[in-house]
Amino acid sequence: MTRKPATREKLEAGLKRRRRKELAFQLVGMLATTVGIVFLGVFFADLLGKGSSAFVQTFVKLDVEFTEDVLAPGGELDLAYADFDGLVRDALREEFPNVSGRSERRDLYRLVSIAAGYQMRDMIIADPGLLGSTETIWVPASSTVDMFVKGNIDPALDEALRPLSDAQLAWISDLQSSGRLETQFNSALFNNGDSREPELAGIRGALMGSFYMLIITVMLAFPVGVAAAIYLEEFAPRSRWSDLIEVNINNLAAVPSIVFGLLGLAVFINWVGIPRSAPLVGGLVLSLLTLPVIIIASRAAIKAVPPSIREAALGLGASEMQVVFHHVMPLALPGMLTGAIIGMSRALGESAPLLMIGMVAFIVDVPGGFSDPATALPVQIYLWADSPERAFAERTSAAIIVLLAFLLLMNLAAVILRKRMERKW
Amino acid sequence: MANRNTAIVVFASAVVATVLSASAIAQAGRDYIYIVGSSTVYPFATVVAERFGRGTEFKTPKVESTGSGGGLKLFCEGVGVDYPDITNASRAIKQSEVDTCASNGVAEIIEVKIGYDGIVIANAIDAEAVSLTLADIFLALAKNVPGGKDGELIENPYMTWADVNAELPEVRIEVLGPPPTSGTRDAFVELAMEGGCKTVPWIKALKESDGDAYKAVCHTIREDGAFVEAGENDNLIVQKLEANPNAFGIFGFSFLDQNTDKVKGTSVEGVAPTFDAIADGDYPVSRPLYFYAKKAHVDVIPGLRGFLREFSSERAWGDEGYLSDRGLIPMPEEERREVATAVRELKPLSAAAH
Amino acid sequence: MQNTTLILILGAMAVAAFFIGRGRAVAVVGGPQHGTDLHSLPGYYGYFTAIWCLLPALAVMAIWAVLEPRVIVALIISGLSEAQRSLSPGELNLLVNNIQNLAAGDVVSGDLDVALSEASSRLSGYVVMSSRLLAVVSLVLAGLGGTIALRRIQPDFRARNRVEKIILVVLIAASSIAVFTTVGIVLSVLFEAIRFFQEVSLTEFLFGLNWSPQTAIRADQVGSSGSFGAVPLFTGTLLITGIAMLVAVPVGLMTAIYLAEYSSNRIRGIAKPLLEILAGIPTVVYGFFAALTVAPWVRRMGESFGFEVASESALAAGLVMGIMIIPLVSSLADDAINAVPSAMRDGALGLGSTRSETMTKVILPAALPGIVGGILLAVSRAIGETMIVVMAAGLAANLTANPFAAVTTVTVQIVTLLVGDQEFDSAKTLAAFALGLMLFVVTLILNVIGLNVVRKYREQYD
Amino acid sequence: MTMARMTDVNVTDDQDLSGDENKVAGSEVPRAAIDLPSLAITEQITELGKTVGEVRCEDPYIVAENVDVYYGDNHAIQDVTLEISKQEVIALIGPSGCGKSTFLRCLNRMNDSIESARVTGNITLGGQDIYGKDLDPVALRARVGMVFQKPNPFPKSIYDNVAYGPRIHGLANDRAELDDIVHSSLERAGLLKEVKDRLEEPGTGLSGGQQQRLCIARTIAVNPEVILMDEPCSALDPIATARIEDLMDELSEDYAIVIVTHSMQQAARVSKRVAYFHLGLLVEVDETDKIFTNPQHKLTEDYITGRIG
Repeated sequence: MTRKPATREKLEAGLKRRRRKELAFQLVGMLATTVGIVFLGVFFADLLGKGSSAFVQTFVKLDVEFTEDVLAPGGELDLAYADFDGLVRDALREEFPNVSGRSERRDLYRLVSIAAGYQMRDMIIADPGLLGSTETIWVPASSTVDMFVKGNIDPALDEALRPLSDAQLAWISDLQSSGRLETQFNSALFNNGDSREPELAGIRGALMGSFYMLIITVMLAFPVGVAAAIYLEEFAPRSRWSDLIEVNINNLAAVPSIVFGLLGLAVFINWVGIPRSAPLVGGLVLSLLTLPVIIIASRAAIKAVPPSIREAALGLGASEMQVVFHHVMPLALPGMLTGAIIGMSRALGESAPLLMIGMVAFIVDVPGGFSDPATALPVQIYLWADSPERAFAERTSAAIIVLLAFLLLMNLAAVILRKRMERKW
Repeated sequence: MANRNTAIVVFASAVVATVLSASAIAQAGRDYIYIVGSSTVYPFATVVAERFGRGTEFKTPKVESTGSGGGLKLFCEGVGVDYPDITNASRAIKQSEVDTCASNGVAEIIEVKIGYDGIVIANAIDAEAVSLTLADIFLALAKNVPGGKDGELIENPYMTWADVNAELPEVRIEVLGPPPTSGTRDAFVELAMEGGCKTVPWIKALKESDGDAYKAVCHTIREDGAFVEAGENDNLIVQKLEANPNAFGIFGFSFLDQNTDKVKGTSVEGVAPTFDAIADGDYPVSRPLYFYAKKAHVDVIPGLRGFLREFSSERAWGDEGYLSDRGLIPMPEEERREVATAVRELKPLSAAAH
Repeated sequence: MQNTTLILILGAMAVAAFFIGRGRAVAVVGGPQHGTDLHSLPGYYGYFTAIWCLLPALAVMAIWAVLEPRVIVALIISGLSEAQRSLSPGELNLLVNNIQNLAAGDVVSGDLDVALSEASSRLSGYVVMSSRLLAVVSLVLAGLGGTIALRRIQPDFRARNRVEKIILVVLIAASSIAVFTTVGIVLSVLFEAIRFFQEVSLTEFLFGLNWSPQTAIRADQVGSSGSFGAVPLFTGTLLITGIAMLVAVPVGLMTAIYLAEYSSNRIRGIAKPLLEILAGIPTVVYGFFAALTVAPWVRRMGESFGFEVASESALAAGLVMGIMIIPLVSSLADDAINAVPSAMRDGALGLGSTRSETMTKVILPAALPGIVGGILLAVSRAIGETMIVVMAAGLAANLTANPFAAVTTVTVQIVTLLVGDQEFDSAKTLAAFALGLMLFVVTLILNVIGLNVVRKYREQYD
Repeated sequence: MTMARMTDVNVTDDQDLSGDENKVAGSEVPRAAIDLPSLAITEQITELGKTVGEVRCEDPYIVAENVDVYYGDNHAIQDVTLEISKQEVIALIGPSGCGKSTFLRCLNRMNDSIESARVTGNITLGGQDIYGKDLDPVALRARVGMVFQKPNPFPKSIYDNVAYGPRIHGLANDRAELDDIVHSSLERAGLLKEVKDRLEEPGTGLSGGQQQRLCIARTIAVNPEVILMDEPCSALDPIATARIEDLMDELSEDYAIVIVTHSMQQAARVSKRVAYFHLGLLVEVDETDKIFTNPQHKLTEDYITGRIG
């Protein structure tokens, strides 16, 4: 009791300063948390701003006459030599009868994508009866027109500096005023493989490539990872070998992914002899990459199962294997699945190792199997980011949006699973 | 029972996966054309590949962008499905490469010259326009430059463009250019650097007396940071120039053509890099583009003959062809006809040609 | 017969074997009422039979899948004319490819000659024969295996132990894959690295101050000097990693503290998954963002303050990388903070500490080993990060500590050296493997230290 | 007797319950919130409703009036009124989950750190409202120290453990003064003799009983007015427990001590008064002797004789 009055005084004296410090500390914490979230917001806003316009594409309405003179000059339709582009040119001349002169006409033809010719061809293949008839169809405009309509080309710029001539601008506004030019949903983006024509380019090929790789990854990494986790957590004796495995797994989880690419190049391509660019190689590399993630998550899930359950089962005379497969596995499964999903989402976004194994290539055909040449979605992003055509910039962002959408869905699934799993014992 | 089933499913899927991968390896036939090579030719080759794939029953060729040097290296490793059928190059094949090819059994190579490409030096659209001479370029970028007296070489001391030539602006020399694996670098060194190098009389004399020393002087680019090897990602260079108005970039004309509103070409020896100036040969830094095909693969790899024909057709590389839209500068009509005929006949490169 | 069909049939056989085996086990002891006479549950006898039915057949299929193409190609070649057989291996390979394409019904090039179509029909014949043979062999094996297993079923046969033994072997095999992966990584970079060190001395590589790997790729090309001193790469990597850590550690740590100590459950429930998204964004996307948005911004900011900023400054790459690593640091710090028993916190609060005093004076010191371990893991992640630096950092190997200058990193050099020029014999490409080995060793050391620190610390409170 | 007490306690309506809008009267407790063991007992509680015995004391220092605590929807403490004087040891007893620890933690606002916890009612310390807006819980906790169930020395040296409180509160002007505080606190906690040669060794290296005395030393180093003890001996062996109990006896001369305990023997040994909690209700408060010899309430009697618990 001797020191009491002094204590109170001293205590009160320091309080104000301490409260200020407390507040400052809390503010710094709040700020730090906000930094990350604000960055995320800026990032998504930037991305959506850049990429959302790629989900629509400018189309031009043409009255195309499937004349026999153009398509079948010899009297018989030969798909390989029929001049479908000629149909489009005729239709455009029909629309603008006043355009004369070779270079002016060339300018006119450039308003419409070369995809228009392919479209005609597909129509004729689907219905040969069209020959001789006239159809009104929407065909994609060329990427420069598309860029202009989306406001990415400044009409005030000097004519020599912009990709569209004054005459082309006039035609575009004519088409717009007669309702023959409008933007529609860009289905090509989802239906096509890669292309050098931005209006034809799509992410289907890359998505399928990613899909095949993920299938291999799921089928290899998940069962192997779960099996390894069960062994290490439930059966492994404390030995050098299990210590070695343990250290290895933890280390592999943090080995740079590009090193796995070197592994893929040396082992799967140069030694086993699997062709370059095949989803098979990519899938194998990604499996090895995700394996430690799945093992670690699965082990955590197994660890979370309380020992009392094991003891109860063992006490009833179950074998260790029965304990694991009857009690531990079912309880740990949601955790294992969460780990698998997180591993998969990491694999889906991975690109560095794929650079090493020849997946950076121009591949138009949508891959149909595990050994067809393919790219992956992140690699496609890397490639498009490098394309000279302006219209690829927005498509790069659009591809990123699609990729992120998949990743967010996977993360969401993981979060939901984890929520359901968070059972307290 | 449910838990037992999960275990079974887990193991069954592992088994199925193994078998699937195994059977995938078994299917070894290659039914598509495999192209590697120059990143400068890549945009043209991919367009042709795509049109070819869409217009015929064949699969679209697979095109990897590996750089001219890397491409030729892969190309020359041998004959067979594991090796590329075609390599693109932004320079002619060298005798040493022909020899490597031959020693690996790649005997008959079809050379196809497809057109010209100007190598432009460009900076951001709103940066100051400058006009360079070849000598300026050499002095700004060479590792060693002539010193005060004849025969003396000093380490490149020039830090700003004004140090090189008083008429140029006083900004730090910063040039983003391709690495040596790229044909663009080869061509730039040969045409621009050597061109400027030759303007120094004693170096020119050196060419006769000591060819190697001459090359070492003229072809070596400085390594002190003024020349930034920016990889082969030309599009990123354009974007970096846009962000940095003091920097210059070295890349193919097609990239300038696609980005006229972002970057502008620098005049070299008073000639601006335009389509016509390059086609006429007025612009000093332009080089032919090529691709090389293995004769042994023709008629064995599905579609290869057709692809060669497509590439050498008028609708592709003609004056009005779709490649000119992409910035490829066509050869004169006569030369085109000549090359096209040679391609049709699959005339291999004669050893004496180079 | 298609492989998938075969697998389905084998699967069906395995299921049948299971039921037969189980039934037989029950029958052996004279009905279900005598089930207790069996050593194991009847189901285990079923599993035992099924495994014996399936495993040998699948093993044969796997071996078949590896050998079949080779054997068929050899057969095809032996059936070719003398002239064709004397072709060079490459041409022969092309010819076989053409025959395969023809047989597969794909489009072929060139005119169909008789010999070719004859060879292709022979090929188709072989393929059909091979798959029939495989079907017969594997089905017979399946039947045989099942029968043998069935015959062994006796009341005292320890089926459960047998089945469990097999499962255990499978589990051990699965867990060994991690070791083989490490061995594979080491082997795949080691040999090339050793070849590199035969050309360039280890001391020059480790201590040389000049990195300019652009040796001439042909005899008649003048490259650059071709020096392989990796110090500028290490310093460049460290510079970018350092910047990333300067961003990630304070922000990540304070975020973890705020979320653990101050925020309400609701805010934590929202902020944590949001921040985890940052960790899930693919690095190629970060690279795109760093190169096109952050780098120009850094440049503008720097120049408005009068600094000279390279267009691919270390700062831009480092900043973005730091943001990427924030969630990693914050979740590891969160783990470490949560591992400190709440009694510590109560004790400090009970003495009248403010929350910040509790945190800085009691909990953080206690959690420090865990946090340090987490930061080491984050450092190793930053060192190995590739796409961000490939897209946003330069290739200029400057030996500098200036964050506004362009530097290059180990991973950038690996990509540049390997993408674009894949031959395997110049010092230039071999250097990539030497760098890969360095990267592996350095991250290995960091990980081992980091993991040990984390683990040791965990055990303290467990 | 019971009726008289009830009227005595019934002062709620006149009290100034600042910020106390959600107050739920004892009789309106949602049934579902309480897990009652049997209907018979429920009826007894509702019938009696209010605390029996003597909740008031002479010279009260801590006054809790009509305190309710909620954890989310769970009504953990219902309408508890209790006075504690400055120089007494009061023991809070009752079966697990009865709310005695919760009530204890209200007295130095340790419940603040539990997000879902909500405290209503009025608690004053020396006349000052401890839930008042102008009161800093930090200052409060310096005045009302706390010793926890499990010994929880910080992972620091013995010296730093004891010096921690004086340091953060700035109680010592210099090192000598700090040394003085540390020594006298260890001495009062009866630990100085055992540890004076190893003050720089970690506090976590001591035995359980020593650790708990270290925690007590740490608490008294701040020189509090009240010490709250939450089952301080439950993790200790009988010998260590005896030492702590002796210590409490000494300390009770200077400090008010509120102790939560499961051990009725301990309560009988150390306390002057005992408060019996049951299901969030304060059932009975009285002199220790009286409670253990002649409990008024049926529930108290059941507990003491071992029928509940």
